[in-house]
Amino acid sequence: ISESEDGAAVVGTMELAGEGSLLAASDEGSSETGRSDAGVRKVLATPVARAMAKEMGININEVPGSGPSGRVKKEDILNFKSPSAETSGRTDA
Amino acid sequence: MIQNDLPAIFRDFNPIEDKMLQVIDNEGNVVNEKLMPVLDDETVIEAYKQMLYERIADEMAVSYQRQGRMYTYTPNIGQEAIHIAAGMNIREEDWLVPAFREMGTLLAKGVTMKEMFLFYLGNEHGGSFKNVRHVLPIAISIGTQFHHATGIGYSVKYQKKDEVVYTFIGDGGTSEGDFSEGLNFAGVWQVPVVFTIQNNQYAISVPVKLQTNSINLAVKSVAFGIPGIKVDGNDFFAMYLAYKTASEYARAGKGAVLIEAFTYRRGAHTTSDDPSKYRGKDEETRWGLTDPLIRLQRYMQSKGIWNIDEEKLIEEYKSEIDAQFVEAENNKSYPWEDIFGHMYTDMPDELKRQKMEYEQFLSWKENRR
Amino acid sequence: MIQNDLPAIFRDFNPIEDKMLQVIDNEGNVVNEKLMPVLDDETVIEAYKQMLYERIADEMAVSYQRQGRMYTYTPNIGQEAIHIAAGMNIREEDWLVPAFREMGTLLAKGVTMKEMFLFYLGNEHGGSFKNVRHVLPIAISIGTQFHHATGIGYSVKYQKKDEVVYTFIGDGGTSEGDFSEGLNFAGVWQVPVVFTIQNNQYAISVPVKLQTNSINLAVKSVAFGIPGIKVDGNDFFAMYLAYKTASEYARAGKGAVLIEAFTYRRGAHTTSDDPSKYRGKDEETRWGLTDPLIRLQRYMQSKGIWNIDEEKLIEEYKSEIDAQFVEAENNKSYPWEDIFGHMYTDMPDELKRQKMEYEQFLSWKENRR
Amino acid sequence: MSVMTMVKAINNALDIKLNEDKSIVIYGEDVGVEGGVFRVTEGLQQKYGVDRVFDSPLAESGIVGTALGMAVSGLRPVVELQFEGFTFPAFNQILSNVSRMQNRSRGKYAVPLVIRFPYGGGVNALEHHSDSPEALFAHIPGLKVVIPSTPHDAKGLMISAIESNDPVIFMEPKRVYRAIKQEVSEEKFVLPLGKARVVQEGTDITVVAFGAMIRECQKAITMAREAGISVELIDLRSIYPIDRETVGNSVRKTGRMIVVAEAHESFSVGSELIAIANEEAFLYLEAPPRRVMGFDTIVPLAQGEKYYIISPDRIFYEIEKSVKF
Amino acid sequence: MSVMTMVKAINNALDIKLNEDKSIVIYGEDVGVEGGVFRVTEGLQQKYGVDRVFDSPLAESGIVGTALGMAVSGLRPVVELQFEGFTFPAFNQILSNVSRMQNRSRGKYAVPLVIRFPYGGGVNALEHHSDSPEALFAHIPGLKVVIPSTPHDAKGLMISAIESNDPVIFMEPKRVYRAIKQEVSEEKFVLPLGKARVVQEGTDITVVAFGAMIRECQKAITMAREAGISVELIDLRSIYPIDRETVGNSVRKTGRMIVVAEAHESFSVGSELIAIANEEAFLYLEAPPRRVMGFDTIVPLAQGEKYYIISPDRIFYEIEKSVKF
Ligand SMILES: Cc1ncc(C[n+]2csc(CCOP(=O)(O)OP(=O)(O)O)c2C)c(N)n1
Ligand SMILES: Cc1ncc(C[n+]2csc(CCOP(=O)(O)OP(=O)(O)O)c2C)c(N)n1
Ligand SMILES: [Mg+2]
Ligand SMILES: [Mg+2]
Ligand SMILES: [Mg+2]
Repeated sequence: ISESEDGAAVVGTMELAGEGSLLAASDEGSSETGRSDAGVRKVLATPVARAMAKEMGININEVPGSGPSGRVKKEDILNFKSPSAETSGRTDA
Repeated sequence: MIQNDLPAIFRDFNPIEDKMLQVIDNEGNVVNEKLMPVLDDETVIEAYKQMLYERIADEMAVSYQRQGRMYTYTPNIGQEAIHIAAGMNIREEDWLVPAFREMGTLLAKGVTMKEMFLFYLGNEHGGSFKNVRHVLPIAISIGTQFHHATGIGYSVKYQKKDEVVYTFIGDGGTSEGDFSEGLNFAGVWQVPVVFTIQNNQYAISVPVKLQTNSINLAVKSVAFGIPGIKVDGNDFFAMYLAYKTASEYARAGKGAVLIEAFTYRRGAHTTSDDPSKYRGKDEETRWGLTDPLIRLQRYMQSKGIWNIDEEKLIEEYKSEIDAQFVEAENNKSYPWEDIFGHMYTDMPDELKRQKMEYEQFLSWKENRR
Repeated sequence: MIQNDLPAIFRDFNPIEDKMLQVIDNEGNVVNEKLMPVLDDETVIEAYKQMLYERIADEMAVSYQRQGRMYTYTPNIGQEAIHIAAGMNIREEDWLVPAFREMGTLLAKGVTMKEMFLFYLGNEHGGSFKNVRHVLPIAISIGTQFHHATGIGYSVKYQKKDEVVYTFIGDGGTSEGDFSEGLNFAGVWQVPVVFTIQNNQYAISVPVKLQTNSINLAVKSVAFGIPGIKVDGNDFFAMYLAYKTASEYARAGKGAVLIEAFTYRRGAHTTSDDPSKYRGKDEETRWGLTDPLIRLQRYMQSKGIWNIDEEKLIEEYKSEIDAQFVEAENNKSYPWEDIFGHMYTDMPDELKRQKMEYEQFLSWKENRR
Repeated sequence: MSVMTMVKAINNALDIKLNEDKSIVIYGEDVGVEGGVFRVTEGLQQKYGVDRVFDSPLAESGIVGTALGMAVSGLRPVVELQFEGFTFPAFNQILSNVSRMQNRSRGKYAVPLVIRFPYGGGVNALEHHSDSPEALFAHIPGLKVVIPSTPHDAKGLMISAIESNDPVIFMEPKRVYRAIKQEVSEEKFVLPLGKARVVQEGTDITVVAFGAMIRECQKAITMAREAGISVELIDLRSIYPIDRETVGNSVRKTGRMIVVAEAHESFSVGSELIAIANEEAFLYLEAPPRRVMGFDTIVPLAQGEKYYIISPDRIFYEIEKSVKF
Repeated sequence: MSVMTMVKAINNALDIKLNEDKSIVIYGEDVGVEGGVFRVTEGLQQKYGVDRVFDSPLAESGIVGTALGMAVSGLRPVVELQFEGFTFPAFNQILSNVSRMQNRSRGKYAVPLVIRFPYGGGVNALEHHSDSPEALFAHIPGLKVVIPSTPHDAKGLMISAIESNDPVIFMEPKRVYRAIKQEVSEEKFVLPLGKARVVQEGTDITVVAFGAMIRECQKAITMAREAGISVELIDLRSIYPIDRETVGNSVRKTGRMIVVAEAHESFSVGSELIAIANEEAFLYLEAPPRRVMGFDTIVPLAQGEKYYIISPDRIFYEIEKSVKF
């Protein structure tokens, strides 16, 4: 059923390090590596706004947000008239 | 307070004086004739056979595990006299609330080796003991079973049933709070429970002297106002007498009893344990001389009732046990739904949802192939 | 196992025989001359004064509570001999690990009534006992303190310090698993801990006989291999002798001791309890005759050392205690930041965030006005 | 009908069940002669005798562990633990055995056991007497966790809990015990376990709460109404199984949710409800669902508790923040 | 540097600290002569003597309760509980005292105590030997809860835990104990408590995990890469305090999150992380954050465990579902 091992695990079977189970060493700890989190530049929108935009075929990136920090809210989608959305003319609407 | 009409053995073998009840010695000689329980020869032979069966089953289980055919197993070797003496006293309607090292008593209650094997093969159906009456599953969280036994004792008493509850614990287990609490409740409630400490000298690697500073383990009964007695656990007759006396006491409505069965775990703690790390060969050899099977065999031989073709019997047992193992091993059915099916008596919506989502995953997996 | 060179009182008052150590009787007569501790008159008078102080403080606390000036309070009335006898033996470097009903011993360690009042006024700073050495906060979760005391005992022993640990529990508390576990660890580790059971006959409404079936509570020591003794808890001299003997035993490195102080909770369990629900007036009257203050007073009178103007003393105590209460009552400062400030030695970001968000709410609230 | 406090309503439920089913026994610390420190079992020992209603030794692990033994052997125990803070000596019995016996025995041993205890803050108590540990129990599979908020609910839920063949953790908001009264039928009635109650319908935001917080929420809702905000209030009633359907429906309607509870917010019922709102109503969310809960601190003693405990204005503040988001 | 399993790495951390600080003592069941049932304390009693490394009686409440006593009186105990399933007899001591002594004593008694134990499934064990109770500890204010996933992390985090003046619950994924090896410095080094590690950067979805699940996630990530999905993997390392900054940054970037953990999903670390994702990254969410976790069932014995345990393909399935949402 399994390999045994050199411990005295009271119960169960323990997986033993085999081929390919050698992890790369880490140099963390000796010098702490600070992380930068640049590159977060996405449109801010509530999930419901995202959902409605998708539903209505609106590119949410084109919608001006009226909420704090320019977030796109449900109302913004409802009030948005996008040329692309009009021409695409959804048939299932 | 304990009532005054205690059976004589509790007075004669008062644990406060660190006495131990013994009937036969290591050579099988009767050392306490007047305590010899009245048993006909067939019964004695039957007892030996049951002890032998447990021993063989144990050895085979260990070897299945070594062959990689079974997961970790907990052998009983050396403690059979306790299990079978209890087993011969416990009646169908009596309750067994096991710890995890009293296979012989489980077998006496009707549990099969197939079920035991199934359990150690990782299938809950083996450990449910569903097919026998009044047996609880084994208790892995040490000590907790003492309360269950006491509670069942209360039920029995409340419902005025003629039932006795048997429960077990190890020497290590006596350190757990639930051990003391359980005995204390049993003392106050005067319930029909026979508590056994199997003092096999070790809790995994830890010897009794690191477990407690008390003169013995039976004496702990004093703290809870119930009678206690220390018994040679490798002496079948002493154990039989202790169980007979204790169960009569309990059935008479006098309350609970604590038995310390002084024994030795001859095998490893489990199949993944190596005792040579923490104890010497000479110690093992010394205790080997007290082996309960050898002692009973010698007794029967000296009494001239030893009529067993042991070799043949062992072969019989072996093939019967192996057949059970193979059956268990071949039981490959473990439907995935089973893991959801026993959590509640009626499955709550949350579980139904989780089950359904898992089913969706399974069919996605199926479709990917 | 317990060592053989036990002090005589442990042999002479063996709890197995249900004996109880007593030095003076209810009339203050010495009934056991050779056990009378050698104390000069001033010390005896001082002991009485401390007991009186505790009594007065208690009564005042109850009345503040009745006046609605303080929350639920736990009176000590009737148990002062125990607390002051312990207090007179405990040294600055000794540890006190309290339960919740040993105010006199806390006072002896240097805790002030102002702190006690602050605590019962709902301020943690009163209950931290920050200003005295080697006193733990009171233990509300019953029984848990036994382990803390044993652990401190291990520390003391490991660090080879000349310190003794004192800890307390009630009769009800003896049913908790931690009571037994704690004594068991203390037995194995042989730590310098003096365990006291204040057997005041009740756990709230539950009488001792529903708590355990043992012949007394001191006898529970047998289960853990430590010496035990049952002592008249309303007899200051008996308690003093017990503590002196026990602490010397512990300091000599011989291990722990269990003392059952047999007493009576003369007051209610707490100010919200009404004992008339569960016990009779005659019982209360009967026990009233054993009151530790009256007994010590009688002893002093018969010995001719009673030189106290009690009325005056009581007035003195009252105004001193009242001043402390008023101080505590006027302490209105409880900065909201305080509830975050003591959870960790360095506050984690999660708590900083919660604190900041709460601050935002507070300023919103402020602005709304 | 008769006017009852929650204490009386639970007492009445216990009385009805004791009377109707001889297999029911009640025990715990001080529940006998004393009738419980909150008087929930008052009069029951006198009426049903010491074999059926009795004081146990002071040991919670023992109380629960023995009750499990009784439950697997024909009785239906209802045990009292004196305060939520003293449930933890019994935690091992609850987690390792009570919740698991049914599964371990593959259905051979059901565990018809009710563990009831007062919980929660707001009563100027000592440490361990003001906590709300529901999340700890709710995380343990095999248990049902129930919390009533009114006398009526307490009665109906208690009767259901006793009749359930599964173990039920029944948490009673001590702050509500005598604080409100209600006309409650003296007849037997049951309320289903696992079903929340919509206390009040609304359209702008969903507030989910339970126990003593329901009343605080109602006060906050009055403030919200004055500010023109329509609130839907859900009383969870069951913590496990949790009624994700009712919560999901409501949040899909309102697009907003706050959870109001006394417990420490981290790893709490609040966390769970936010997960559920995401799973059930993600595409309807107009503001982040939020927890209005206790801090990750020990509940302070009386003088500090006012900062810890959730006040109606703090609930209103969060409602407004969510709606204005 | 030397190649170490996690067992060896923790042993090495304990050795370094025992050697450097006489106030450290180690005890528990079988940790002395035996060196622990998993051999984590192997050789330490021989090296440091029975006063510093020793076997205790078999009583978890006692182990933890006495350790608290030691911790407030000058020692720094590191105690072992044998398996996660046997931490519960000690739950009352942990919740009622260990986590609270610092606050109760207003800082007079800090509790420099490490409680370490193996946890988690995947080793074909008996009941109580496969559980993941981290949420239960994380909900208790006053504790720190740490879980390493690699030998290197185990060593650095263990040294930090021992040096912390606050009590630390140190959970060791037993499945990983000997399953992987890593070059680990033999010198002393520390890793900060409360900080997660970004194991791998990615842009499409954030996967948060810890302990033994990190390896399973890495396997799933390989599958995802083949499907053209870029995954960011976060190893939480600390369950409490939880690193909401790292999680928030990541989810703001990816807009998606799943949590992978072995524990029962209800009222879990998964629930908490979803709450955090909502609080920190609500306006960036493109799919509902989801839990890929254990069911609300007892972890099955070996034959059934394969259904319970989270497999890489189940993780991949959920990654794909989220990305396609
Ligand atoms: C509460 C609890 N703690 C720890 C364990 C792990 N464990 C399993 S068996 C064992 C030793 C038991 O010793 P003893 O009680 O003497 O019984 P024996 O194994 O000798 O029969 C330990 C520590 C457990 N099962 N339960
Ligand atoms: C673990 C725990 N359970 C229950 C309680 C509630 N409680 C407070 S005092 C008390 C009775 C204690 O009785 P006893 O030990 O005899 O001490 P006494 O009050 O008589 O001094 C109870 C049950 C508690 N504080 N802790
Ligand atoms: Mg043993
Ligand atoms: Mg008492
Ligand atoms: Mg939780």
